[in-house]
Amino acid sequence: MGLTRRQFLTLIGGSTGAAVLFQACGVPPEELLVESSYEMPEDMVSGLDNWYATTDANSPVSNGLIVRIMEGRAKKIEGNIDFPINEGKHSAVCEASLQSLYHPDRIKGPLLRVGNRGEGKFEEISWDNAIDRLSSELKKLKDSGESAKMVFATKPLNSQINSIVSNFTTSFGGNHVIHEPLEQTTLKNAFQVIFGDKKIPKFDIANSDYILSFGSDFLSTWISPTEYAKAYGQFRQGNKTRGYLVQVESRFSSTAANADEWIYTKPGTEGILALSIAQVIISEGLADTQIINNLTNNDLTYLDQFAPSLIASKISDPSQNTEEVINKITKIAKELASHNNPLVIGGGSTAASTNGFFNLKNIYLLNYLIGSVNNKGGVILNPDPVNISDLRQTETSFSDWNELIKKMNNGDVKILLNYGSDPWYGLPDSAGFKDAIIEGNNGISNTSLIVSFSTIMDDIGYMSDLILPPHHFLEDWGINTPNPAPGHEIVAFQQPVVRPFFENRGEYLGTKSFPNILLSISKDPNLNLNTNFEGEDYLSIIKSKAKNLFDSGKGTVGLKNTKDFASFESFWNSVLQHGFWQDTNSKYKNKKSHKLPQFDNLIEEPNFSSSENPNKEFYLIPFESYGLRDGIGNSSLPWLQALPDTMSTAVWKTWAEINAKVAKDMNIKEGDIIRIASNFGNIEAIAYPNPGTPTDVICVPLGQGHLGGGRFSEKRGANILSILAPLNVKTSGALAWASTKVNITNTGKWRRLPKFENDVSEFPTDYEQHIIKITRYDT
Amino acid sequence: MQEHIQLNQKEINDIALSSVLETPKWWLPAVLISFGFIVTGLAAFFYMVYHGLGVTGLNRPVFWGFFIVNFVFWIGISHAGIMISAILRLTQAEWRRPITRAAEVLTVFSLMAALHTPLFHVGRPWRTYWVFPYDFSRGVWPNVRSPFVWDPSAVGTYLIASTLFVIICLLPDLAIIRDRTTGLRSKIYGILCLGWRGTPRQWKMQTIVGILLSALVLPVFVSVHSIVSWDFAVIAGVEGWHSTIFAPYFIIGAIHSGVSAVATFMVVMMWIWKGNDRILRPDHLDAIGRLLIIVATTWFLFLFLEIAFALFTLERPEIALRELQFFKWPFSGLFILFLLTSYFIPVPMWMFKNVRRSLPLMFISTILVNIGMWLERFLIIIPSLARKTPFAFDWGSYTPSIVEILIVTETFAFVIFGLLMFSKFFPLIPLFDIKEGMVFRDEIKIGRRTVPASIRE
Amino acid sequence: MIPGDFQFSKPPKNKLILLGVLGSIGFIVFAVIALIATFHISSWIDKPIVFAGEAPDQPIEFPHTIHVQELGLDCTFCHTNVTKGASASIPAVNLCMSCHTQLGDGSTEIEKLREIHAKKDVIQWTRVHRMPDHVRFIHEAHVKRFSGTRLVVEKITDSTNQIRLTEAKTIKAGAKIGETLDIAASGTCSICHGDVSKMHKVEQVRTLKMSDCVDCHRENDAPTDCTTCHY
Amino acid sequence: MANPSWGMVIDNDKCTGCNACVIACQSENNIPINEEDHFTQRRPIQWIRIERYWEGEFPNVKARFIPVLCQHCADAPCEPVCPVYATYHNDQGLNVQVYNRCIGTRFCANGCPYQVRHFNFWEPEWPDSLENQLNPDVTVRTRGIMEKCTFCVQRIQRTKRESEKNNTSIKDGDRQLNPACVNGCATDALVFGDFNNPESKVSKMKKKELGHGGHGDHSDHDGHKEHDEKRGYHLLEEYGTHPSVVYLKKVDYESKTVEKH
Repeated sequence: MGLTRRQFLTLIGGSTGAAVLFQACGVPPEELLVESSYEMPEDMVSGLDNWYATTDANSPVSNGLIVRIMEGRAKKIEGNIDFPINEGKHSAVCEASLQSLYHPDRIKGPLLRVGNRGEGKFEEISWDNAIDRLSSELKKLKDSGESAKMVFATKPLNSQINSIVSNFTTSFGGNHVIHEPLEQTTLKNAFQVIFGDKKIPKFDIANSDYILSFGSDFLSTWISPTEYAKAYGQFRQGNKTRGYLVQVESRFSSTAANADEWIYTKPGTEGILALSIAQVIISEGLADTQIINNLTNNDLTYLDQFAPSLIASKISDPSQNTEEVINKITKIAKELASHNNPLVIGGGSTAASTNGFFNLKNIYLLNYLIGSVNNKGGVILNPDPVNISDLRQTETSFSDWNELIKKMNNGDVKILLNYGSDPWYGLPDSAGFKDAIIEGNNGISNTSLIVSFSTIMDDIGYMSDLILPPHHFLEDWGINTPNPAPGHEIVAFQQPVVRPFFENRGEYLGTKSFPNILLSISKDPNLNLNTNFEGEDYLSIIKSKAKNLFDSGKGTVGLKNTKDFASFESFWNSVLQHGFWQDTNSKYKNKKSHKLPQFDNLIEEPNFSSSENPNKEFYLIPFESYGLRDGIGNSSLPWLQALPDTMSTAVWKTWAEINAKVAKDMNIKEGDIIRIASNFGNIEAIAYPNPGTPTDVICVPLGQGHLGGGRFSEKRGANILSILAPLNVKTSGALAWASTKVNITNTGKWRRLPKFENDVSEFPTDYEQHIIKITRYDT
Repeated sequence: MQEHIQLNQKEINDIALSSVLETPKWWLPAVLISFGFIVTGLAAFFYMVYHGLGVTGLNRPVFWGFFIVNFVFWIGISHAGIMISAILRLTQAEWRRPITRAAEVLTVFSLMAALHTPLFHVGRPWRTYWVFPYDFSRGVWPNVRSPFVWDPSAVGTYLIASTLFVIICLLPDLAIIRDRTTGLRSKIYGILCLGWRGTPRQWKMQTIVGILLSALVLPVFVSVHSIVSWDFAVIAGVEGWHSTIFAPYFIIGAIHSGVSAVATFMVVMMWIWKGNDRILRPDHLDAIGRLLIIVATTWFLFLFLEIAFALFTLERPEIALRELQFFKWPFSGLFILFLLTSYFIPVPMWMFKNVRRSLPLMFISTILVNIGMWLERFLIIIPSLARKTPFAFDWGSYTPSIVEILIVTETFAFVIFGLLMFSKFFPLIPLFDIKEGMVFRDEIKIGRRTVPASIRE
Repeated sequence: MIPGDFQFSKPPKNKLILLGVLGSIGFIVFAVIALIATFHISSWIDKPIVFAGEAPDQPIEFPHTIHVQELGLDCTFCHTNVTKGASASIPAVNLCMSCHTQLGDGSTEIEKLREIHAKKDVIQWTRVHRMPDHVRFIHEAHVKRFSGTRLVVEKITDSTNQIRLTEAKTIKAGAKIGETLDIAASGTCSICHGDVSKMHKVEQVRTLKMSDCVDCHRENDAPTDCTTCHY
Repeated sequence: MANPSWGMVIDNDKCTGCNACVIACQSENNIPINEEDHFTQRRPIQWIRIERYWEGEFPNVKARFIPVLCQHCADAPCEPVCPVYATYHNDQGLNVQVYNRCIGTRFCANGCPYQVRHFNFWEPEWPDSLENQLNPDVTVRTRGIMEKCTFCVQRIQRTKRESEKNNTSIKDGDRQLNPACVNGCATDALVFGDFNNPESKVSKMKKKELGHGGHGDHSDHDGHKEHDEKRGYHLLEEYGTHPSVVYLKKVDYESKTVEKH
């Protein structure tokens, strides 16, 4: 027959009616071709898949990951089962990093600003050109003797990258600063004071039988949620007795929802509650006398002003029954003291009121009072990491940024480099960073060059003059000492599991490894930098670190001892295969020098910024949702944008949690767009009334309101960080992000809140009531 | 009581054939307008096929919407034809004679409208043929447990039977037209009437076929709407659907809406064809009105029973559904409208003889019934799905989109278009039947009064 | 029954019969054409092949005849993955060049190949055998199932898509009915792909429609559960 | 050996409602991106979802989380109503959805009391390079068809193939076998395995928590029993669907202060 299928198709396609139908069933043109590749590497064979172990060395908590590679593309990310921190589990954020690798708006090559700053107009330039521009600017600065006017901002990094950046910056003479919207400076300062060490300890949730948690939403976002959630599973049903979880928080977070008991306190008064619990324990003599004496200056009436009856009304909502609160506090104190393996943790919004340090200090001191430090089911301190990579040594707090912004306005910052952080998005408007970048003191910004190492056009990238896109973490090498460690030393390795996605764009375009960019600049003879890197390129630095590990002869890789490896090569291969090295024998050693502090015996009240109408004001509590977290990087990924929030199931937008009864009184219903106004600005958000939010609190998630970030995050929702008051936490200088008070007005506009839960007029309850209730009695 | 109007055969022929032999002025515009709606509807359909069902208002709990409502509605309307022709023929109700043709034709076109609605409804219309047992190679056959496989067979059988009915009754009339036209038209009618010459044998066969078909089609008549009701009733998971009385409830509802539609159609015929009032007389409407009172009241009993049975168990999801159906806006408004239009307004109206014999009032009341019955299907399907599961988390609601409305309009336009086209080429009043009625015409005595035989039942 | 209504005369009998016969034949022809057309169009829509014997042109003419028949290369020499995974894999340009750096000077087709290799380019072959996205066909499982099986030659027909014939042909030219044969590993390919060694241009010999797969599965007691291929 | 009967045990007491399973599922099964409009139109596709229920009001408020996915019922209401056999029960206890057979009547979606069937109202789209992440083992669905949780049948098939190749039996709790959600669940609230294998973890849990291995009757449950009460139940047991997913009840305490109300 002389008619081929293609002709047949054309014939049929002639009629339009059929064309509509066949459009749905036709063979896509790309499937009519099959490709012979130039070479066929092992992982390129179609139909075969491989799993490679790696980690995300750039994220604050490195989870061991395995990545499924098929035909040269990463297909799926799962947890590394052997990795002692996440034990085969992974969070939504890890899983979704696939989308940042293949993001349609990922920056494909170096970009140079062509329009005005902030206009968002860029043109592509070659890498040589881009690096030349940067190094010549640096040289100009150095030649004029103003090296100190270079600032390198990064997100908090535990990895080798941190030391490379620090090394680079120091040898140039500039400043390395850290930015993180919800910083943990206060928490670490508290650890320093109480445990004598800034490292985050391991919280042995799995073996605990009673957890008292203050403000830390550890099941969804706080520090290392995957690890904690894994342990929580054990805590609930894995042990002989089911653990009991008490959550003290000003917001009904997902941890509060999962807790057996949720206690609401006014924001910032958690420390007072902790002291009250301590008072009960001490006055009833439920703890070891020696410890009590150490903590209270041998004075049993030391904390008497914190007796539950005296502080109950101070910490609770007026609608709550004071007597009930007193009973609750007493009950918790007694239970805490009577359990074998209790644990007290705190953080989150607790640390973010102006008295955050006071709160955290007294909260964590409870651990000493009940004797759960370095005990099973308690706070387990981590050993010092092996000396191969600098832990997050660089620390800057919000007050440092205030100084920096002042400098920027005065023209003392000429070059701002940025990697991974986004101060444009993450700093409150009131801090003045935005003005400093756009206007400065005299209408023209004094910061002449902003360089951003962004994979995607994020907000700071939008404002940059030069964008140098780095590799994705799945395309690059890396090494990391996780913080918190799992109670012993561990080093996680990151290897490129896929070829750089844009490598076929040619030699002069595409992405480059971020550390390698710095290394190549540092080698510029004109700059004459005195760096002391242990290798020519990033890989050789990492290898030299691995060599150190191999030479130390300690620890294991997989099931094999480091000692037993015949050569470094076999050690290196095994490390890459398993993704990490660890030394389970290295435990925390008691430091003699550390002196335990005492409980504060003066009430330190939190300060709040006032709002326009003090009679109708709410406490504003920004929070991280499980998917978007602080919104830097994550909000550009459609999976995370579309991931229902735990409590509200809301997606894609900025919503405001408000108590249902209060909302009804204010005539606000779901979907009403409300204006949230502090003295420092206002934003609009969609109201989500619910029965769980406390009556005097408004909770708004972070993550939206970006200038840039690609098609999925641009101009979507509002940025709650922008209206925060520029208050500091006392002593630590961190941003007190939970100490703003706001007024709420209904704008009269309405739009359907995009959320997974369908629309129901009343709040759904589980009518089947598949819950086993156990009556507890006071002990 | 109305007197007999004795018509001679020429008068009957003139009146009944006027629509065929002459074209009224309004005919062409009416055809064009309805055709315009059909084209718009089909365009909307192709738009929907191209973009996916996302262009409708359907969503996660409410997977069935206007299309299924409309499907059930047209199946319901189609029950008029058999009710009027078959049942009344078997029960020898004389007053049926002038309206049988109209009822049967309405049945055929509404069935066609109903049959192409599922095509709009499914996600991949180009694959709909898979519900027919045709697949000889893959060995994958339709699932005979599914009511969606029963539906096409039942409705298909019903369509074939009704079409046969129409054709059988048309034969003598076509022969009359054949003999009153010339040229090509005459030839075409000649072919269509299958060589009818009015011999006694032909008359005998035609009568026997009519009676046989009436008897044979009755089980189909019962099965069609029963099966449609099982589209819903087989699903245990949907409150408000899993009811054992759905089959008779749906059938009686179908008769309610179908007979009302025939009455509406009759009134329209009486209005637009002059002289019709000498054949289609108010006493026919009177008779239909009385029949409707019975049907409507029976139907209302079923409605009451359905709700009573459902609430009897006092299950939480069921109560939630009824709460939505009866008390929550907009369903509460629709429910009140439904009760008023389908029962509480028309039935009291029909109680009065003056109303039953008044064309405008009958027109309004029967149209109301069909609005009400459309709403009934809507109120059965949508709220039940909106409160489908006991998981309150997943409850939802539904608003139709413009595309759905256009496509639903298309089915109405299709039926009107079909009737218009039919009326142009075939007599809507069965000549032979009326003549037969003249022959059988009788007056009977009820007590002291002598009444026309047309209401003798 | 009303005289005067109808004035039609009786037509001649032979005319009636003629009309009836013509009418019935016409109806049957229409029905058959409609059925066939429906079946063909519907089955064609997303299927790989409509008419057998369609051999597309390739960017580089690759004669399987030379490579398989004359040089005696095994299928798995180039399609390496066929015994390991789902896909049979198309050989990389490098593999071709492992021979053709030396062999085949002067052929225009080989010059094309060398040019592509020099540019480190890829070859875009026109696909001959295509499974739609909703079908998971695992080469490895099929090769494993058929290699080493014994079968009795039952019938020999001319049609190329008769499974037993192609098997027989591959194994032994001129096999007789009733003869028992073993299928070698490389022989299994021709069960579906036909005798590629004799093809100058590769063509599809089996329809590879679902019925084709299902028939073979039934014949060989392979699972016919939908999830075997569709998920 | 008897055919496997795949099933899952979900411990509501461990579920924190974090939604990690949702992303794991989306990544494994080529689920189209749920755009904002899809949520406002109430058409997002999530094969597994976390239902959140409120209990009480502030300050004595609680929230419950129930992960809901296809229950792979032994007597599935969705199966008999499909006119074309696009959904049926296979010999491994899976409720199969054959995408290429589905014509989109959505009858099954009405039949399913768990609301776990999702319809592709729009043609699924992955902008540009995002297509690179698509799993080649899973069919990309077109508009107009139903889809739902398959217990990651592609993983089951692959593991089965591998084990046949190596002449080994399928290991219980094999991560290659587990559905993506099970691997992703940080708290191990989801456990997957073969109910026909008495040694498997799910069988043991079912036996312990549901008792007599069958479909338990908890109609007499009055809500005030001891902790050692069996926790197992089936979701919407009253519909008689005999699901392959066993839920374990949440344990909750009633403290004295709450009792006063």
